[in-house]
Amino acid sequence: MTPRACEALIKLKLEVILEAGAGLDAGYPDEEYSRRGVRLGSRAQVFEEAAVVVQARAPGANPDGGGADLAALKPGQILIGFGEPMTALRETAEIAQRGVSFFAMEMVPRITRAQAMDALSSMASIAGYEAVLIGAVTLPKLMPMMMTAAGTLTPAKVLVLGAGVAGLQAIATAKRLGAVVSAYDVRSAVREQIESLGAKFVVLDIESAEGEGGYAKQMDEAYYRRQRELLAAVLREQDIVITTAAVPGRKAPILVTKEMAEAMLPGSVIVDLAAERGGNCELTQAGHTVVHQGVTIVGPVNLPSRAPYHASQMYGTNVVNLLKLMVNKEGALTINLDDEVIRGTLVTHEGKVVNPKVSQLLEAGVNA
Amino acid sequence: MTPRACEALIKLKLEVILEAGAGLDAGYPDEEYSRRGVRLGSRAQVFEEAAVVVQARAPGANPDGGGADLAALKPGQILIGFGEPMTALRETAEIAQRGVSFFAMEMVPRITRAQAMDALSSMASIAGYEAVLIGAVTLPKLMPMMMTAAGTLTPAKVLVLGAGVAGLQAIATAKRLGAVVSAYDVRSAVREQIESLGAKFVVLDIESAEGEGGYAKQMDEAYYRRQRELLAAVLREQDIVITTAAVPGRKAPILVTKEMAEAMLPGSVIVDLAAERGGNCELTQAGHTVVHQGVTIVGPVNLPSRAPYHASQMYGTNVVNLLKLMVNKEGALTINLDDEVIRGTLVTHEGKVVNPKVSQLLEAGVNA
Amino acid sequence: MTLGVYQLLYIIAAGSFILALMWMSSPATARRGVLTGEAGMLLAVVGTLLRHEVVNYDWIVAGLVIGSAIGIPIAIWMPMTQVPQRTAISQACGALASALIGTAEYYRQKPHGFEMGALGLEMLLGFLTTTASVMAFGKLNEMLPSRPITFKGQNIVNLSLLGVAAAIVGYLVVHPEASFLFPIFVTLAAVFGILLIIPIGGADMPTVIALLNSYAGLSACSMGFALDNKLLIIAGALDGSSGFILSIIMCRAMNRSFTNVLFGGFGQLQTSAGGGKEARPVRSATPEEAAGILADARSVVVIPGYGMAVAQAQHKIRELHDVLTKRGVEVRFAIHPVAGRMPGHMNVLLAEADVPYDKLVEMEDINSDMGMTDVALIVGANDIVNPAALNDPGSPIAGMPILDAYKSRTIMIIKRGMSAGFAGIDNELYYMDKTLMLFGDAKSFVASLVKEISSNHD
Amino acid sequence: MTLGVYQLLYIIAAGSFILALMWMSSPATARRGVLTGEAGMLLAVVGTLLRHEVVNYDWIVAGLVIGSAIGIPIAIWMPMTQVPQRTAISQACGALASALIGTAEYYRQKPHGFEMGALGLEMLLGFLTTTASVMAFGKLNEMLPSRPITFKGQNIVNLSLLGVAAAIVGYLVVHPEASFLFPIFVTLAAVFGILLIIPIGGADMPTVIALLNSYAGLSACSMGFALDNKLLIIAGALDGSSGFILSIIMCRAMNRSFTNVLFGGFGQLQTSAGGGKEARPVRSATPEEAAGILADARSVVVIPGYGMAVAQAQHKIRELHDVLTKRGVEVRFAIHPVAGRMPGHMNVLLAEADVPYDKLVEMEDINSDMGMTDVALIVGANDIVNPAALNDPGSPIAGMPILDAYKSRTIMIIKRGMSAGFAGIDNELYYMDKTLMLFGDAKSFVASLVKEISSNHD
Amino acid sequence: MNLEFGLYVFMLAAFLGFQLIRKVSPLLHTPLMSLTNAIASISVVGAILISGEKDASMLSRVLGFVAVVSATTNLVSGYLITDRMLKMFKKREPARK
Amino acid sequence: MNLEFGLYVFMLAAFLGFQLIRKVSPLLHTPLMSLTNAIASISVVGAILISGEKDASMLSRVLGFVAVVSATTNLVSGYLITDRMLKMFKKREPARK
Ligand SMILES: NC(=O)c1ccc[n+]([C@@H]2O[C@H](COP(=O)([O-])OP(=O)(O)OC[C@H]3O[C@@H](n4cnc5c(N)ncnc54)[C@H](OP(=O)(O)O)[C@@H]3O)[C@@H](O)[C@H]2O)c1
Ligand SMILES: NC(=O)c1ccc[n+]([C@@H]2O[C@H](COP(=O)([O-])OP(=O)(O)OC[C@H]3O[C@@H](n4cnc5c(N)ncnc54)[C@H](OP(=O)(O)O)[C@@H]3O)[C@@H](O)[C@H]2O)c1
Ligand SMILES: NC(=O)c1ccc[n+]([C@@H]2O[C@H](COP(=O)([O-])OP(=O)(O)OC[C@H]3O[C@@H](n4cnc5c(N)ncnc54)[C@H](O)[C@@H]3O)[C@@H](O)[C@H]2O)c1
Ligand SMILES: NC(=O)c1ccc[n+]([C@@H]2O[C@H](COP(=O)([O-])OP(=O)(O)OC[C@H]3O[C@@H](n4cnc5c(N)ncnc54)[C@H](O)[C@@H]3O)[C@@H](O)[C@H]2O)c1
Repeated sequence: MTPRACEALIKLKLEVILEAGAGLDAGYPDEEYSRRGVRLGSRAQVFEEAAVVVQARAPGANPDGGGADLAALKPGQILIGFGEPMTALRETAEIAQRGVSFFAMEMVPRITRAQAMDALSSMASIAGYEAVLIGAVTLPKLMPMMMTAAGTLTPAKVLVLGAGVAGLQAIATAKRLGAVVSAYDVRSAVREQIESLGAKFVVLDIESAEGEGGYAKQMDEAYYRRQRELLAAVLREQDIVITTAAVPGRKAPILVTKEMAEAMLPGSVIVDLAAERGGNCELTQAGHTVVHQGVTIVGPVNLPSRAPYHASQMYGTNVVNLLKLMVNKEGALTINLDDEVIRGTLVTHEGKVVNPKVSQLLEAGVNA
Repeated sequence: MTPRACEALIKLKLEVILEAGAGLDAGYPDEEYSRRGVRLGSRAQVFEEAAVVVQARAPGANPDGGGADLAALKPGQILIGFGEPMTALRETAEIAQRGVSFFAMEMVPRITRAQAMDALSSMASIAGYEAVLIGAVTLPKLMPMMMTAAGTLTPAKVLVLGAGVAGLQAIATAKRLGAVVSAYDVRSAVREQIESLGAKFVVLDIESAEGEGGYAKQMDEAYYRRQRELLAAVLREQDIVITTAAVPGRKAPILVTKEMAEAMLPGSVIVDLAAERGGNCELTQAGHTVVHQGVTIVGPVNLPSRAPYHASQMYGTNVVNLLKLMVNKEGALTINLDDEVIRGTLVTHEGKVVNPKVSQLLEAGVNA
Repeated sequence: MTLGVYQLLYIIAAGSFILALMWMSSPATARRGVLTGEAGMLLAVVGTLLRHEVVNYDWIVAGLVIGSAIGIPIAIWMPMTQVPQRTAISQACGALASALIGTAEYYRQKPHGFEMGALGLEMLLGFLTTTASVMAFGKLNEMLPSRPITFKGQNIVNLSLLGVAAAIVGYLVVHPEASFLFPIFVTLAAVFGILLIIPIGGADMPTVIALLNSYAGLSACSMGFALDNKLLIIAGALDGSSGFILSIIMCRAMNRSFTNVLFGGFGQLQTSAGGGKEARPVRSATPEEAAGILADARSVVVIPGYGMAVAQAQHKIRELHDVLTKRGVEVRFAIHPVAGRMPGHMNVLLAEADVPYDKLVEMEDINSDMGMTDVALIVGANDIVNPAALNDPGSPIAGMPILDAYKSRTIMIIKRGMSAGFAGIDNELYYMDKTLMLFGDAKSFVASLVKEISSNHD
Repeated sequence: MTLGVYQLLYIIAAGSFILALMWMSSPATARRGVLTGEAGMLLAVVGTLLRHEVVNYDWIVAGLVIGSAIGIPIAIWMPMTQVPQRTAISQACGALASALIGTAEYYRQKPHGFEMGALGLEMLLGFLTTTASVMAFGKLNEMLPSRPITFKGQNIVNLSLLGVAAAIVGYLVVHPEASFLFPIFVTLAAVFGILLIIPIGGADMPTVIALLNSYAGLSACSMGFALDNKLLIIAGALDGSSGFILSIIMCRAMNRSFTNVLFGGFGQLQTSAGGGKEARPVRSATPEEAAGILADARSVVVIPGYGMAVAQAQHKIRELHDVLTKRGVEVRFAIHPVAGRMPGHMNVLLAEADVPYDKLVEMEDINSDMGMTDVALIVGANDIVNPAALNDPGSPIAGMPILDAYKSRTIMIIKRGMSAGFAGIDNELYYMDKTLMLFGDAKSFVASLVKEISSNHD
Repeated sequence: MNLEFGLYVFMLAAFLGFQLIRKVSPLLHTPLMSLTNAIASISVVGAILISGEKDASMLSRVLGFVAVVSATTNLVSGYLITDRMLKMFKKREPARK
Repeated sequence: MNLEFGLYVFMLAAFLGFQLIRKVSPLLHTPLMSLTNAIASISVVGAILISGEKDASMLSRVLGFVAVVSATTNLVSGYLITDRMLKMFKKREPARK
């Protein structure tokens, strides 16, 4: 939450308590907050006193401090944050048990009206940008073309696999740096979007796979195999490959196998944005950089934290916009379950897991 | 030396021996060389057999392995490489004593004809580019402006101090990434050049200081103080400051003092390309990243090594072009002292230090 | 080897007409051209009056006075928008004069041979142009149906009519005394004039009038041959050729085929693409028209959307910004937070095209200015300016903030057709009275705008 | 009311000359123009031979044969570089013919009044042009000193000479029998021709020749008045006016004042930025002219330099690339390794303007194509195309590889003035015959090129 | 002789008309149309000659009179309206720049 | 009558010459100069008339002969060289499109 976001909340007639020093890493000193009327306190104080607790990483998404936070939650409290409710099922169930109303930011429905709360898109934007920077820094070449007295440096070739929000941002950033950019996505509908950024769409000879709400749907293994074969040829010419392919709630598909990576140019780089979900490359190790036969595979986690200033700004705005839906003119909180956005985002409420997908998964988990 | 550069040498009827594995880090495997007719050998073998030894960092510029190399040099041998002859006086004197003809790449005269051999420019280009990447990665913000559903991200402000080759390249790269770029240089003549890249020239109210051959000349302390005062105001608004100011053969001038850095925005970044020569920022520690009161000061050394593939390509081309001046049609070596480029670059020859500036410094050193 | 006064005046008059046309072909000297043309005409009239053949002034003076009495009001009170109509009716008068003179001359002399031929051509062109001009006037004034009327065998009928008229002239050349043929000839020429215009649509009328102009000139030229008058030959020939070229140029500028106008009958209208829904009328405009509005605006807000990205029109848009700014028009860019298909989509493209950051305005800031904006130029955007987001709670985009383009004084929307945007819904904005649809690919349409503004508005 | 054969032929000949000039004014149709001109001349000669006044053919045929025998070798063996000289000497012949015909006519008829006046003008212009053309030939061939020779009171001497000659004509108009005056008149005219050229420098000679051309045309025109020959009047007048305009245009293109050429004696050149060095003439062109050449080219190589960066002309250049490419012109960019002021300077700017990478060609690759390139368009580059790097070992840039722009068929150089580049040296390229200097800021000049090509060449 | 003359003049004038208009700005199409229309009213010369003749028949005279009236109408309105149109261009001029 | 005629024709032709050349491409300056020079050799018509006359004096005849020779020289070399010049342009032409 940036000072400005807190200010916006205060304008909504809410009182804001902030854990002291929480904004420091992102470049927001405590004074900025207190100057705007934010009360500072310890983490415990925050959990103790607040009706709404806003976190970036709620217990489900925070293996380190999540447990402690979980314990500090009080019934009737509202919790807002990323919480991976579809995978961190245990934490989610526990949050429900504690009687907390948990709004998981990743569940914001992908409808037009909810774009202002869509923190996934915000974070994906930053991730796409940062991925290119990582690629550029790692690559033993320069990105742009340069014709100099010491010879001509050819421009780097960048391939983006998966042109969702992050992928598109990666395309734009790589184009900016002067690379020759191409991109591929299973949803052939994004071809126009890729071209609208001046990049080339790589045509593989397999059919499209667009699911509901803009997310790609899960495809069968034969499909992925065919895709990999065709991709291998394209990969061999690239300097940087940025993979962003994801299918919501599942492990990321493997797009680049070990063999495919080995066939790439020595010195080339793979930046795998799906690292947190198992990676699009077989060799990816989340949080680590692997060099395999001359090819560097970077598996960054929590990329938005590399641009904490802007990430906080965007996330803060998203949360404020969500809270606006729950606060009436007098600053009182209400959870209006008729609102599509509220209903979609709310995972646990009044002691129960209310999101149908999550409860399905929970039941499946109990059965298994 | 890239495989292609070696090929060019072989075309000049020279025989080429390469230390095995030398190209690996830059992405050039040994096979690439041997396929082109290059003989591979150990480092010792290279020094033993070659009439011309080409290095990136000759003993003067290589504190780690330089001593060993120095010992391996043989009288009559030609040595080509960066060797910091103006500062590494001891090594230079020793090279002279060993009867080696040493061509220091940093001494290539800045005349039009010598542009093809001007490795300083080549390396500065890469350094300027890499500096921006470092800045971008370090900065807790995104560089470009983005107007999104989660608010508008303002573009980063980048200030480049010293618009020589590296500075100009930094300007160009930062512009590419979408930053708002301004630049400052003591030589007011570069104003047009800065503007020719679409950046703003920061006008400080002090007079110009252009010396001979395009290098800035050394100014007195009063001058630098005044410069710092005026700069301080500009610095306060910047997100990234890239300093490249250098005066040849001397310690780099301090442009950003401790106080000035402290007054900068929290989260802002200084990338000091002059780190190797003492730094343009008082807080710079060469080879280290310092965080001081929220401001990150990066003091990178040997930046070109971050893009070894292209750096090798450029350096190789430069060296080949220099060697072309010394090789006649039959592949025999001659050192033609009438050639301005040869004369300028040659530091030690036939047992003596022949470069007047270096020998002056040597004498001064002996006297002191 | 000497010149009479009137001959000298004629020569000067001819020179004046040439200078008039020459000066008229550039805006800077155009008015000088008209004045010169007027002076030339005055000299021609004065010179003629001075000729010793002319002895009876009463009828002439009466004619001149009455003519002026009719002409001046027409010129002064005719609204500017009706210039083509005015020209048509004035044309009819001129051509009628020519035709009547031919008639008089025929009955006076019954000449034969070359002179009769010239006279015949004069009258043919004169009568034809008279009726054709009246028809054109009717179509332009919508007193006649302005849509093209075609029937089977039209061309054959027209051609045979013309053939018969020509044959009569041929016969008269040899037997000038066969005056019973004369009324038939006159009728044929007049009917031919009508038939010529019937198959041509109202939109082509200005071009047709230019062409009829040329005919009138040729008629005067033939008169010159018949009466042995050099001034008539020169002025007529100048007029004939320049009118002809002008009509060709106008055809090209209006994107219609000259042969179609010449032979008529192909002026079909395109039907708009309203999909399955009941088609609602929209107003569309050409690049020329849109350019005129933009060039005269004081403030323009450009609203780019996904269509700009698809068309990769960002560079052209920057050019448009440049030419308008150079004219003193204030141009700003309103960037909607979700314009395009990714966060910052417009930013990356406009930055690439080097649009200065300070020209990009956020939604909240620009919306308050929208009411004072002369033109909102929407380039390939749709959902982000759709008022349904504000007005229609049932709409899929309800609740999304929009750029209030609907508040601006004029709205121009560049898109390829009437299809919907990302949200798949129709847009009320398109049907507003102050909206002009500019149909075309964003890149090429903006390019035409730039070209038009930079070449015709400076 | 009928035409003789020769009259018809004359009319056709006159039409041919008009078409010849019309077609000649665009490169695409120029050859057709010449052929038409030749045909016209043939018709004129044949027509004349057919006239019943002409009865003695032997002298004529002999004359024609001898004339061709002299003319053909001149045309075939004269090196192309000496076209101005050739034109000068051929001019002298034509003018001499005109003068001699006048002389013969004078002695034959001793006419008075208008005819004598026309004859006098014919002879004055004829003799004057004859001697002036010979002088111009001498100066161009450097048989005479090519620098301008001026003396005090030059204008007074010239004018009084002309005045006396005119007075003699005036006297002869009234007293044609005073033939003793005739030789004096001829001498005066001839001397005047010489004096006219003396004060004009060699560099202005091409313009002077165009002007003399115009005089020769007017002489033929006067002859037409004297002999009552319409063809002579038309051809002479066409020639007179087009020659006159041509000389004005050429003056403008070569950056010199027309009045100076007309009255001579001020033949100073502006001093080029070569410092103390002797000033040299360059040819410059307007955006319209340059646009015409670019639009008609098959292949264009754009050579950007530091000036493009200073002017920030990269976006305009991409537009130029776009409009030319759309016309089917092959456009490539030749990037010199040290163009601009930093490595990759051109790359970053052209990438910003979205010029496709595959349009950028390295120096080594493009140099071999340069000889087959129609136009090398140099935009604010200087040192990197300076042939001194190859030819002059003493030059500060000796040894630097350059882009071989000098090999291309036409060279156009956009820069603001004649000032030097980074290396501070003059550039031979600017003074080549096939070079056109396009003076102006690169951004605005390229913008005018784009505008011109897109509006007038489609 | 007359025919020869006429043909020369016609040819030259026709070429000239063509050359003059060839490159006109589209802005001027309408005024130019109006101007050429006004020039076509040169037939007033013929009308005057016909009706002013000494021994003109009544037919000639009436036809001539009508011709003078209509040609004059064309002439006057043609020139005036062209002028009016161009004045409007002028008016916009000063406001610009 | 003759003078009137001459003046008309002169005026028209002079205007026409001006209009035709006004916008010529600078590439064509030299060939055009050469062509107008060749057209000036129309004086060959006068020369033929003078020297071909039935009862021409010796003086006329000689002058006429010299005039024919020089005008023909001008004519022939003028056209040929213009053509040669343009052929050099032409060579590039066919390669187009
Ligand atoms: N920014 C984001 O992060 C993001 C992400 C996902 C979705 N969205 C959604 O995308 C939409 C963005 O709105 P928008 O107004 O920018 O786009 P839009 O509503 O999709 O409308 C684009 C319009 O451009 C026209 N067009 C397409 N190609 C064109 C061309 N070549 N030339 C001219 N016109 C062309 C289309 O009409 P014709 O076919 O008739 O030409 C279309 O109506 C919003 O609904 C937003 O919610 C945004
Ligand atoms: N690339 C590098 O790394 C580097 C580094 C340092 C030095 N250099 C040197 O820089 C030079 C580069 O050659 P170059 O040909 O690119 O540049 P140049 O030789 O410096 O010539 C640039 C020309 O552009 C013209 N110009 C300047 N501003 C203009 C404007 N706004 N519009 C139109 N023209 C303009 C100038 O002429 P007017 O003033 O008459 O307009 C000037 O002659 C070489 O000598 C090279 O050695 C290169
Ligand atoms: N309607 C809205 O308001 C709204 C809001 C945000 C996003 N969206 C849209 O939703 C879509 C998805 O966004 P996201 O970034 O969250 O997606 P994501 O992170 O779920 O997936 C990233 C991309 O990977 C692709 N992908 C999946 N499997 C793949 C495979 N095997 N090979 C190649 N590519 C594969 C997907 O198609 C997707 O484009 C985007 O098109 C975006 O525009 C819409
Ligand atoms: N003629 C040639 O062929 C040629 C070749 C290469 C470079 N050059 C020129 O040489 C010049 C210097 O190049 P470089 O990059 O090696 O320079 P450098 O590395 O020596 O210095 C970098 C820059 O710092 C500036 N500087 C020095 N002290 C400063 C201070 N106190 N404050 C601010 N700025 C200060 C200098 O002016 C210079 O621009 C450039 O202009 C370049 O174009 C010319």
